[in-house]
Amino acid sequence: MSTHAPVARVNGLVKDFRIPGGRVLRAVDGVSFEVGRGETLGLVGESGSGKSTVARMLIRLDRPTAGSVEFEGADITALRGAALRRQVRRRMAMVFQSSSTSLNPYQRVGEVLAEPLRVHRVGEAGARGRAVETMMERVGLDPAFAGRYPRELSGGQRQRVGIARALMLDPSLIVADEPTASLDVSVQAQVVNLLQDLQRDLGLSYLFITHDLGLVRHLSHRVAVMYLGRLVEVGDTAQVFAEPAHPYAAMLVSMRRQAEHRILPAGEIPSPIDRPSGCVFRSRCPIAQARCERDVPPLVEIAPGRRAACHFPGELRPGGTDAPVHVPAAPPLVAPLTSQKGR
Amino acid sequence: MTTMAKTAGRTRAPRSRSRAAETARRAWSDASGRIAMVLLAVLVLAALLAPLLAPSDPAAQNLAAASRPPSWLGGEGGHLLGTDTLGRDVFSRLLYGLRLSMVVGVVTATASALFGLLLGLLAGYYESTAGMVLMRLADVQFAVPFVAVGVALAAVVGPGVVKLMIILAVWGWVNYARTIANSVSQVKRMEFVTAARTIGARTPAILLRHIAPSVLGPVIILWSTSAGVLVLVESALSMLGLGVQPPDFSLGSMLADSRTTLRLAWWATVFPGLAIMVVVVAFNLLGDALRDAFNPSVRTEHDPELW
Amino acid sequence: MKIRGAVKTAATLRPPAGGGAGAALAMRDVEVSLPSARGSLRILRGVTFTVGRGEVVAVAGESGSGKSTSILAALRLLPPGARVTGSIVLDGEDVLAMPRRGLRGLRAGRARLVFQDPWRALHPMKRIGAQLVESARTADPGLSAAAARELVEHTLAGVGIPDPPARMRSYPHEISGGQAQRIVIAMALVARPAVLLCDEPTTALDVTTQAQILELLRRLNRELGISIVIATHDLDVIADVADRLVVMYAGEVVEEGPTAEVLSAPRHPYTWSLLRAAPGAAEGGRLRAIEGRPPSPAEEPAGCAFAARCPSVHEICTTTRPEPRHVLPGRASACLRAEGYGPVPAGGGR
Amino acid sequence: MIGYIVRRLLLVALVACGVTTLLFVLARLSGDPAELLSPPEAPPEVVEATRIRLGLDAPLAVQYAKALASSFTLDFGQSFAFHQPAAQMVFQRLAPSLWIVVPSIVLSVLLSFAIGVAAALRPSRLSGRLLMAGTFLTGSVPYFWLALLLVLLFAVNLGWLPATGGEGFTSLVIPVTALTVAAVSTSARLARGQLLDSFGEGYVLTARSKGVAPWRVLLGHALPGALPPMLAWLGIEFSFLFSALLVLEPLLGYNGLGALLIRSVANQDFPLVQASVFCMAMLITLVNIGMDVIVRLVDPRLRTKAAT
Repeated sequence: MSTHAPVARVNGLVKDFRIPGGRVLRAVDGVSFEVGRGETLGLVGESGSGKSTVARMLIRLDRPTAGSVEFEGADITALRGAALRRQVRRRMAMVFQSSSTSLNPYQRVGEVLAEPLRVHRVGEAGARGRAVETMMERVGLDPAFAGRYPRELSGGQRQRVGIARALMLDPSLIVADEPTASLDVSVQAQVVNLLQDLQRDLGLSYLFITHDLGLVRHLSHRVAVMYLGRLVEVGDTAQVFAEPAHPYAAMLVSMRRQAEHRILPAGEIPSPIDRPSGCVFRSRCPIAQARCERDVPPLVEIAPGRRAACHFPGELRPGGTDAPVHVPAAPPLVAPLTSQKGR
Repeated sequence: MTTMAKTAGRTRAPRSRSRAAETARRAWSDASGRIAMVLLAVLVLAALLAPLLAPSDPAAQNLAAASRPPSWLGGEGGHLLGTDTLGRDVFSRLLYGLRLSMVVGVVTATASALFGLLLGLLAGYYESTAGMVLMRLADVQFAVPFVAVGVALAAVVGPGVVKLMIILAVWGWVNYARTIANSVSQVKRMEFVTAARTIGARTPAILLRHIAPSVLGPVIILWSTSAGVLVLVESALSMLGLGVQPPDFSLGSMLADSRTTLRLAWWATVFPGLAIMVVVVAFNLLGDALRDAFNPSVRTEHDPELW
Repeated sequence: MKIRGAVKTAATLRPPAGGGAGAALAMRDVEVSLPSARGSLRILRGVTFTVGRGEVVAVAGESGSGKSTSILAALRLLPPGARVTGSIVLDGEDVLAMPRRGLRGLRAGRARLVFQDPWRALHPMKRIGAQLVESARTADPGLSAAAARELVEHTLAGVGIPDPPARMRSYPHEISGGQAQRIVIAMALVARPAVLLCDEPTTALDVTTQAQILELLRRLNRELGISIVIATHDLDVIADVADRLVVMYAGEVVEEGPTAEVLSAPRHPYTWSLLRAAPGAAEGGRLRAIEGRPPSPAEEPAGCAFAARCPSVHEICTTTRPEPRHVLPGRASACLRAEGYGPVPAGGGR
Repeated sequence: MIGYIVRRLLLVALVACGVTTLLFVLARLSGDPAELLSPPEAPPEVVEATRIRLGLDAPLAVQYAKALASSFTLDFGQSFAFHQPAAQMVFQRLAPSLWIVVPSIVLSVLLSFAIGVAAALRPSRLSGRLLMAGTFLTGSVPYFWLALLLVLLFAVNLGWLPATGGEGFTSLVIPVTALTVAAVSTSARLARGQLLDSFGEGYVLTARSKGVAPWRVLLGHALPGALPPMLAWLGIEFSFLFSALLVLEPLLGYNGLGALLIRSVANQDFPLVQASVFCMAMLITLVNIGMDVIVRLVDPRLRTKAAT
C-alpha cells in the first residue's frame, strides 16, 4: 500500500522536557520514520514510551528539541504563524483519545464542525453549513445532530464528530492518538471500520497510535514499536507480528500467543528520568549481554523495509503460533424458531 | 432521503437548549436558587420603587417624632419600623439606603469581574510570564487586610461613594483573576483546546471561544458571592466613616449613624443590619444555587455509608 | 527460550483460613437500583450466577453491563441509596441479611476487593506499609504490630515486590502502576481471604504489566486455592485465566459456561457478536461491528434487551423477556432461540 | 522541604517590598509627603525642617530606597501623636489584637470542624440541612452589627459584660463571639464539602472494603484526605479576621492594633499607619507561609513534587 513518496517523515526527533529540580527528561530520543501516502503506520508502545509526544511533534503542537519534521515535501520543523497554519494546520489533522474531552462542551456539533472552515475562511456561511451536513452524513451521523451538544451524544457518536472535524479541511494525514481507547469493543468496531472506509475512499494516511496490539495488527500496514523514548523496531505489520526482531517487540507479540509461549518481562518499566545506559530495554531483556550495557544499538535495516535497534536481532522469538482468535463458528440463527416455548 | 426531506427533518429536530438556558433552568429548579431569585427580585424592586413605596421623605427630620418605636410595638405616628433619633422614618430610609448598597455591591462586583476575567484569562494562558507576575501581585495584595488599605486610601483620596467603589473594584479583581487563572490553566490543558490548535485557531479565538465559556461559570458564581461580600465591606467602611458620606446614605451608613444611639432607638440599628443580612443571604444563596447549576454533581442526596 | 521474569513462587503465601463446603459466591435474582435525578435506575435486573470454591470466574461485559455493580453488591459496597433485592451468599454468609458488624468481619477477613485503578485505591497521604498493616490487623485484630509488619513484608515479597521494607516506607505516588496493583493485591492477601473479587484489575495497566498481574492472580488461585471473581470488559485478557465465564449485557446475565466453550461456541447472539467485533476476528479487512448501543438503565425494554441489535432477532424477542436457562450441561443462555445454535464441539474447540 | 521554606520566605521579602511600595505611593499621592509626615497644622518652617530631616528633598529613587531600608530595619520613625517609636507602639498593641484573633480562630476551627463533620455525615437528613442553613445565616450576619446587638443585649440591657474593652477577660467575649460566628460559616461549609468529596474517593471505598471500623474510616481515611484545603483556608481566614478587627476594635473601644491604625489614619499619623499596616501584612504572610508548610507536611504528594 505504501508508495514511493512518503507524506510525512520525521528525522532524529528528540524532545526534552525540563522537570523540577533542574533536571531534563528526554521523552523522545532520536526517532525517525516515515508515513507513506495512503498508508496506516501503527505506533505502538506502553505508557511513557513517548509515542504521544512524537505525534505532538509531528503535528507541530510541540517543537522538537532536535531533529526535523517533513510534511508533503516541505520542512515544517520551525514553521510558525501563517505558514504553520497554511502548510500544517490545513493539511494535517488529529483525532483524539477521549471523545468526551476533545470536544468543547459549550459548542454545538455544527459549530464544532464548521470551525475549521471558519478559521481558514473556506466558503460562505451557507456553503459551510452544507459542507458540515455532507460530512456528518459521510461519517454516519444524522445531520439533525448539528444542533446538539456533545454531552447529548453517545461515546461512539462523539468520536464520529471528532473524525468529521479532522476531515473538514480535506487533510492528507491524520494523526490518531488512541481514538478508540475509550470505547467499548462493539463501538470500537464501528469507528475502526469508518476510519478504514475513509482511508479507502479519500486516500488518507494515518499515524495510528495505540497500545492495543490486536487493533494495530488489524488496521496498520506498517508498525513502529517504541520503548522508553526510542524506536526499537519498524516494519511491515505481518512480518513484525510473525517474526519480531527486537526482544521487546517479541515480548509484545507473545502476549497474543497462548499462555505457555508468553514472554513476561522482568520487573517494571524504568522511569524515563533515569533510563538505563546502552540499550534502554536491557534492564528487562531476557537476552541482554554485557555489550547491551555499553553500546546503544542503532536502528539499522535488518531486512528490506525492516529496521530494528538490537545487538542481537531475532534471537528472542516467541514460541508457538498465534493463540486461536475466538471466532465463534456457529452463525446466528436466521431460520424460523423451532422451539417457541418462550417461557 | 431527498434533500428536501432532510431539510425538513433538520428543522423539525429542535436545537437542544443552550447551556445558559439549561443552567438557568437548573438554578431555578433548585429551592435555594428560587428563594434567592425571588428575594433578589424583591430587593431590586424595593430599591427601584423606593420613591413610590416610601411612606415619607427619608431625609425629612422631625424632632418632635424622634425615637418612636415601630408601629407594631405601639409606636405612635404609624412608622412601620419606627423613627431614628432625628425623627426620620426608618422604613423609608431603609428603602433608599438599599439603593446605594445594592448599587455598590452589583456595580463593583461586575467591574472587578470583567477586569479580573480579562487578566485571569491572560494570566492563566501565559502561566509562566503574566501568570507569575499576577500570582506574586496577588500574594502582596492578599497580605494586606482590605480594610487597612481601604482606610489608608480613603484617608488619602478622601471618602466618597464613587471613590469607594473604585477602590473596591480595583482591590477585588485580584481575587477573580486568581480564581480564573487557575481555571484557565486547567482548561487550557484539555483536549478540546489542543484540538482547536490543531485546526489552526489563533490564540485570541482559542481564549474567547474555547476557554472563556468554560471559566464563565466560576466567574458568575464568584460574582454573586462577592456582590454580597462587597455589600458587607461597604457597610464596614461606612461604619468607620469612610464610605458613603452624608447627605447620601447606604444601609451601612445608617448603621454607623445609629450606633451611638443604640439605647434610645435600637430599631434604627437592628433593621438596617437585618436588611444587610437579607441582601447578603440572597447573593450567597444565588451563588450556591449557581454553583450547583454549573456543576450538576453526581453526588447523590443520600447519607454516606462508612461502615 | 527460557521465560524469565515470571513472578517467583513464594512459599511465604499462606492458604486462606476459611474453606468448607458451598459456593464461594452465589448470586440469585439480584436486582440493584440506584437513585438518580430522573427516578431510580435499574442497574442489575435479576442477576444469577455462582462461583464455586477454588474457581476463577470472569464476569465480562461492556461498560454499563453491570459487571462492576455485581462485584460491589457482593460486599454491599454500592453507592448510598442503592436498593438491593434477591439473595447474595458470599463464603457461606447471606450478605443481604447480615448485620453490619458481621459483614465488616466478612470484608476484613474472608472476601477482599481489588480495584481497577490502584492509585485511586491507595490513600495518597499514607505510607504503603501503614495501609497494609492496617489491612492485616483489621483481618486479625489479635495480630501485634510487629507481626503484622512481618506478614506484610512476606506478602509483598510473595507478590513480586522487590525490597519490601523500602516500598513500605514509600507513598503511593512514588510507585509505578504495576507495582501499585501488586501492592493492592498484597493488601487483600494479608487477610488470607477465601474469595478475591477483582474489578477490572488490569484495565489501567499496560499490556505487559497486565500479563504479569494475571499471571499472579492465576498463581494465587492454584497455590492458595483462593476463589477469584474478575470483572472485565476484555474477553482476550481473561481467556486463559478464568475457568468459567459469565457474560453480562444491560444488567442481565446473558450467558454462562466454561470459558473455552463459551468463547468457541457461544449460545447467545450477544456473545457471538461481541467476539466477532474484536479486531482479531476480522475477515476481509472489516470488523463486524454491533450497530446501535445498549439500552440505558432508564429504559425498560419489554422483551430481550439485546433485541434491537441482535442479528437473529425474531418478533417474539421484542415482547418476551428471556430468562437464563440451561441449554446444555453446564451452559446457560438467556436467549429464546439458543437451541438453534448447533451442537457444541467436544472440548470446546481449544 | 528546607528549600521550599526558603523560597516561601523570599515571599516575605517580596511582600515587604510590595507593602512598602504601596505605602510610598500612597504617601506621594496624597500630596506633599513632608506635610503628611509633619504633625498636623505644623507651620511651614517645621514642614521644611521635616522635609530636610527625612530626606524628602532627595530624588524619588533615593527616597524609595530609604523607605525600603527603613521597612527592613523596622524603623518607621516617631509617632506624631504619641511621640514614641512607631514600631514599638505597634508591637505593644499587637498583643491585645491577638487576644481576640487567636481565640476566634481556635473556636471557629473547633466549631466548624464539628459542624462540618456532623453535616457531612447526614447531608440528606433534616438535621444536616438545618446545620447548613444555620451556617448560611451566620455567614451572612454583618459581624459589626452582631457585635452591636451583643453589646445592646449583654452589656446595656443585662449588664453581664462590659460594653467596652480594657476590662480583662470579659471584654473579650463580645468581639470573639462576633468574629467566631462570622468565621465559622465558611470553614464549616468547606469542611462539609471536602469531607463529602473525600467520602466519594476510592481510598475510602478501599478502607470500607477492608472492613475498617466506621470511625476509623472517618478519622483515619476520609478526614486526612479532606484536610489540606481546610488548612490552606485557615491562612485566608486569618487575613479576614484582621480586616474585621479594624472595624470591631474602634466600634467596641478596644485598644488593639486595629483601633490604633484607624486612629492614626484619622490623626494623619503617617509613621504609625506605615508601621501598623506593615506589621499586619508581615503577620498575615508568615501565618500563610506556616499553613503552606503544614499542608506540605500533611500531604506527601506536594512534598515530592517540590523535591524532584
